[in-house]
Amino acid sequence: MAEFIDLVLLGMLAITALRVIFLKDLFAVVMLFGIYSFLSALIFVNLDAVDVAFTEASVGAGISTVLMLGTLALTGRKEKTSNHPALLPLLVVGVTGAALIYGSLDMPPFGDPNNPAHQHVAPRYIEDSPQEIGLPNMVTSVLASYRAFDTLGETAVVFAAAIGVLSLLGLPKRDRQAIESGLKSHLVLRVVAKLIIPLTILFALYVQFHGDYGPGGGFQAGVIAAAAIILYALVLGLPMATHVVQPALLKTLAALGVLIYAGTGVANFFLGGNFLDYNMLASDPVAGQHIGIILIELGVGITVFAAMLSIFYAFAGQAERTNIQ
Amino acid sequence: MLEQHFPVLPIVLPLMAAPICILLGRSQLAWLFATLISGLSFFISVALLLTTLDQGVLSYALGGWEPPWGIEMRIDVASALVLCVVTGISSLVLVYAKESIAKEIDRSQHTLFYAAHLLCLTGLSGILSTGDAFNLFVFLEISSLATYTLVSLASDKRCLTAAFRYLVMGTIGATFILIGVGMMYMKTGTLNMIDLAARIAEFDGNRTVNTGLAFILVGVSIKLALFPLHMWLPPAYTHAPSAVSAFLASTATKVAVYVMVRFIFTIYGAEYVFYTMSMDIILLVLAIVAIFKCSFMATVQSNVKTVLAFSSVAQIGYMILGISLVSSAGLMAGLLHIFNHALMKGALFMAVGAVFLRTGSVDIKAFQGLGRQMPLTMAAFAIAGLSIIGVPLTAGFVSKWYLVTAALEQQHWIIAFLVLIGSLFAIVYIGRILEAAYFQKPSEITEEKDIKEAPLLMLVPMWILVLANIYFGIETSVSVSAADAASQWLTQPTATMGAAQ
Amino acid sequence: MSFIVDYYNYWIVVFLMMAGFYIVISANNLVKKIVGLNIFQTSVFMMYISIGKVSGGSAPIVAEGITTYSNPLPHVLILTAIVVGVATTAVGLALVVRIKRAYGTVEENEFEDKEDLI
Amino acid sequence: MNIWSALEPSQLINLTIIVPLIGAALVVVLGKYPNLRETASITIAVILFTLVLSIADNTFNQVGMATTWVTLLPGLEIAFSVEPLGVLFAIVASFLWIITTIYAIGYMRGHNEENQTRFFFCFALAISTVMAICFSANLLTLFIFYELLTLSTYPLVTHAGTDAAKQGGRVYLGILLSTSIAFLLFAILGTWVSVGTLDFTPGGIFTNAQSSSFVAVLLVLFCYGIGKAALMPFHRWLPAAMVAPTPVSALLHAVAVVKAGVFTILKVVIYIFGIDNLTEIATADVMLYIGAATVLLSSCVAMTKDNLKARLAYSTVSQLSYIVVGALLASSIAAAGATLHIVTHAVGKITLFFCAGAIMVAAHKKNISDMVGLGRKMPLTMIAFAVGALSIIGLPPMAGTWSKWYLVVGALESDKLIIVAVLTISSLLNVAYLLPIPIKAFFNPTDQNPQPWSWSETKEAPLPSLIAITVTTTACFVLFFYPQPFIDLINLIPGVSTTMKGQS
Repeated sequence: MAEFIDLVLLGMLAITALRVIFLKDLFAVVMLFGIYSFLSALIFVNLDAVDVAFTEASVGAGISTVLMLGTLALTGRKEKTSNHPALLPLLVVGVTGAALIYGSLDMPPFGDPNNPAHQHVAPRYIEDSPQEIGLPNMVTSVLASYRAFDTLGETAVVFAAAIGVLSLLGLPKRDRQAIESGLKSHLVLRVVAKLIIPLTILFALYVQFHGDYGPGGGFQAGVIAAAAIILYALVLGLPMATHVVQPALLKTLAALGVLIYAGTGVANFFLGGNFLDYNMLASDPVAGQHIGIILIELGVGITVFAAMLSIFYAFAGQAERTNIQ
Repeated sequence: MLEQHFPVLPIVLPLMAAPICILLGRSQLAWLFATLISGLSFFISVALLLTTLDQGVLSYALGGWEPPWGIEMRIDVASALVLCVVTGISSLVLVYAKESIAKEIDRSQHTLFYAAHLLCLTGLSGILSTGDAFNLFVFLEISSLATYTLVSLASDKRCLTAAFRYLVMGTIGATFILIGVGMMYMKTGTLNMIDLAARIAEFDGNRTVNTGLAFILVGVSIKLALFPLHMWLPPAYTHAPSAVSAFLASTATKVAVYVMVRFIFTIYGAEYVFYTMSMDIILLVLAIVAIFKCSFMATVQSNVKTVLAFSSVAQIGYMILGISLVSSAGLMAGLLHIFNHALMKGALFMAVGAVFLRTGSVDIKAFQGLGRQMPLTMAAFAIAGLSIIGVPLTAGFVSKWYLVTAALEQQHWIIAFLVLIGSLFAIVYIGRILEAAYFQKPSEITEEKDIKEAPLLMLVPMWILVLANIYFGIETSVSVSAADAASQWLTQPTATMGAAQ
Repeated sequence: MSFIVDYYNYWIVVFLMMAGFYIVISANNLVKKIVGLNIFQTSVFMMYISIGKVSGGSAPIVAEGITTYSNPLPHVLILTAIVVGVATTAVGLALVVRIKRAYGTVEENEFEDKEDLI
Repeated sequence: MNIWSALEPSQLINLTIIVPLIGAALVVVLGKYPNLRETASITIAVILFTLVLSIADNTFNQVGMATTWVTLLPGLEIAFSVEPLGVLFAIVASFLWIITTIYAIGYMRGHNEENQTRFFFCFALAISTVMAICFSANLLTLFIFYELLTLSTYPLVTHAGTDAAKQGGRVYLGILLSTSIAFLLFAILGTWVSVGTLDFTPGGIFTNAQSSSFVAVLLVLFCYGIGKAALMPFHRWLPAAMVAPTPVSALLHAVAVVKAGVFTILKVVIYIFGIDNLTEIATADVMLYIGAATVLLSSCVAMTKDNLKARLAYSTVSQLSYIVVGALLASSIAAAGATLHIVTHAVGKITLFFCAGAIMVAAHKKNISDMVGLGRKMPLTMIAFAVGALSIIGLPPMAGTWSKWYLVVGALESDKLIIVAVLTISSLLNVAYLLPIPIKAFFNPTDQNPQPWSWSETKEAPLPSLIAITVTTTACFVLFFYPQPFIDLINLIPGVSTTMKGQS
């Protein structure tokens, strides 16, 4: 059954991808990409990767699509027909694809429990992590402890992206005179938004702190919290949003998040452990792991929230500026 | 007490310094802080190099989880050597940057510049230190994202298209690496490099493993701008702010070369890559073509930064050539050239940046008559340029000597000859600029203005690099023995490498 | 037949990857390039998650009565990779916005015609 | 004669290299005071000459001298040691440096040249590198200073800063650097990889371990790699460098550059290949005939040139190949002739260039056709020119006689009658392109056509120039009657002798 669902979803993905190639209307392209993202999130669920699905849905279908739409608002939604022949790209793609198919011929069978990937390294995560780390969600254990350095890197990437976008687009000025948002006049929207936003933030907090037990964690929480503010900005206008969460504060928050994460790692130096070795944070190693994971997830959450929101602000500020002109 | 944590400090220090720079908020403070942190990283790297020369390899288990379950920092002589180059150049560039970006980057973005620079340094240090294939990808992306930002900070609008092209190519390259790492993972179940090496050795002619290698090599080739995947590099280096060009040209592609060395020699094993897959022939041909094509391109450009950018692609050809010679001597020559080329290109780009600061142009016309107006800057350019050409008593000569010797030892007479012929192009493209500077009357760009010598903060780092060019051209024992030790270490049988913990 | 059952997943994923890759290198519009890049990367993520699947397994969260779990390691890797992807997308799109402002167009051939990129 | 006997003999080598550098520094420091600057130049030149004489004295007394600076690469050092061939070249170069400096003072001031400080600075640098070349103990050291010589003379060639000067400089630098990097460095690396040493060793360093075809290829690479020896077809830089001021031409052609080239060839043949082994190398004959062809061809080209300096340049190309031919004849006596030709050609050619420069300064004439009747206005100069020409041709009682004599005897000894013929024909060609100049200057009536200058303005060259000319002209005579010190020195070179084999 799972294989059948998988096949159907993959088929739908293929159709979506093909449509994207041939469509000239960029708005539709972006929408299709959002669909693509959602479909792949479904596949991730089907393949037992719930955390990944959660992230893909919030990031791919959420943030990425919003940013793309924001860009389209500034650059126009029609793609001009290209006039240079697509032969070379086809050739490159053909060769690359052929190489991949060739490579797939010796791949371990899909889903076989005897695959090398399931025999080496991973068994320890599955068998020992609940005892070593004390968390039921193995993905969180691996993410936040065994491979916490990757996650630190990931936080740094988000921070780097925020710096990049800020340097390119700049943050909107807070004290700009408020402009009426087109959506503000829609009563239904306004009411629904006001209802949803507190719930969303609550949900974000739940995801943040429940990530140890179920799917979720700092990254997803940060994105969801940012989404709440983004929704607020969309409905009530950017100036209102920047009154609530100030851009300058976001910069500080993004920096602080990284520092919390790295600081947690460095603190272990002075307790006699290696970088990011949480065992030393409490007398009991498992408790230490727990404290460490909560701290670093907090760092991730703060940075992601601040970075995502400031990236959105930057894009929205551009759109605003264009509107004024 | 901190000594045991040295392997991770060159990553963690700049990583923490980057947000602090943002929090500091003031350009001057951020500059001072970033420079200090970078300098500190440099000293730690030197300490690491000395330790590894002594002990061989340093392993550091992050989170206290022993590899392969946790991520391992694994520093051997090769990584420590390149780490020294990267942190050293970074420190000098930061000193240099203060005056340089004052002109080229908007004031409000100075702290962002320092933060991005430190993040780039974080990424590069991470790539060099890590012993985990996926972790390498993460750090690669940190450095890349920071790099796109740095390139796009320039005031010339062409930097935007250059950065975009760089971003697309860079992401394709990174994704290829990701595909390759995935293929390795599915066959071995591990991501730790040493563990991978031991497990890959069991496969012989496995199609998935072969394809994984191919994707990794192509991906890394994009990152290191191997001909014909180099087209992103000249625009990026040309239009980036001068301090960024100086930093990237002497570090970013070098680190990518290091990644290639790491994958070929540590993970897959030279035997597998070169004998089973015959990659040496492909690399060799591409390297030779790169040397000739891009050296030639360098001779016909009028923008001096473009000249240097094409020259960089050609010089990368020399490094790859050394690797593709399939010998310890060849690898050593490649690694040595990583080191020496960083010294030359850093100094050259710094000199060009100083010229831009004073004349507002980097066209060859702006250089006319500068020999008299900016004597110290042009003298620095001249000496570093002679080093690129490979004139004796400069670092460039030493590289070339070892490269040709390595080729001759393998009986590759024609290749050795081609390497020497290739360096003749350098005479032309460096010679043109020097002739303009010393034997031509000032052009309309420089004529009217009262052009002064570059400020001290730019001259000092520039001349440190120039003197290093001469020092390492005469007193070669340090650089050569380090490169030699690195190549010995990398070319030893994989089994012993894993044993030496 | 078992051959196909073993590999169909990878092959379709390869097709998706190449579709994305094709968009990246052939598209003229910079926004579409970024979309292509995302499709390319998302497909690679699917390859990783496919590696982690164990037939009959369930999500790697400890639960009563479940003995077979899918491999959590690829999930962790892809979580990181997704974040890297969105970060790249954000910077890329910001560049597109700036390019539009500087050149007045986001069609690659149009600004290539205007001035040489080098 | 040894006034530096108080010093450790090996220190003398360091001093010969460092003293000109000090001179260069002094020139820069005193740049604002031309008189002091020139005094410094001459003083340093004289000191250097005495140093070289001390080294020569030590060499005659069989005192070994060697010094090592740094280890550049494992097993390869920047090292110096003294051997007779180097001493001979050092004597010539350091002596002529004094004379050239004196001459240059007159010329540069007479011409009101700009950038005189840079000129004298580079001049001193060049002589420093020449000293290093003379005493190099291995090929790498020689190569390094060979390259530095090219670089330090480049600003001299482009001195004028005109487009023609820049073009000339480009050709100069282009050919010299290209050949040295592409061929010479390649040959050195090949030697290093296959033999494992680059030290100059009497009798050569190649053993039976190297295949003969490999050694043959190396010989070709060396001959062409040493572009300063101007073997055709890589001779173009020499005429191109004629745009330089005349003292530079004199320095390039007689003292430093070209002589460094042929010196290197001799050194490689004697100490890397070994004269006796040359007969076994297949390409030695090929290169020999290329040398012979260069001798004849460039003489023919010289005849077509009306510009005096261009004619002299091609004459130099031709004369250099005498030395190459002598080196490759595989005969000890020919090698002696080649070595002696370094000396005799130096004094002869420098005289000719000095005269050309004097004519330029005093009468502003470049072309030979304009010099008709000039002998009456500038008698001393033209007499000196005639003496120099006779010496180049090789007629007694001039110095050139001896070197040609030994070359011909050497050719006979190795049964290469073609070479004997070439040398003879070449001498006749020399007569044809050199002698008409003084003859027309003295015996033809003054050209009555209207000229852009007036004859009444023309007078003899400035005094410093005349002094220099007189000295070198005298040397042409003296070396005919008293060549013994040089011949003694040559006989000290291992494998080289002025006596026939079998004679004692």
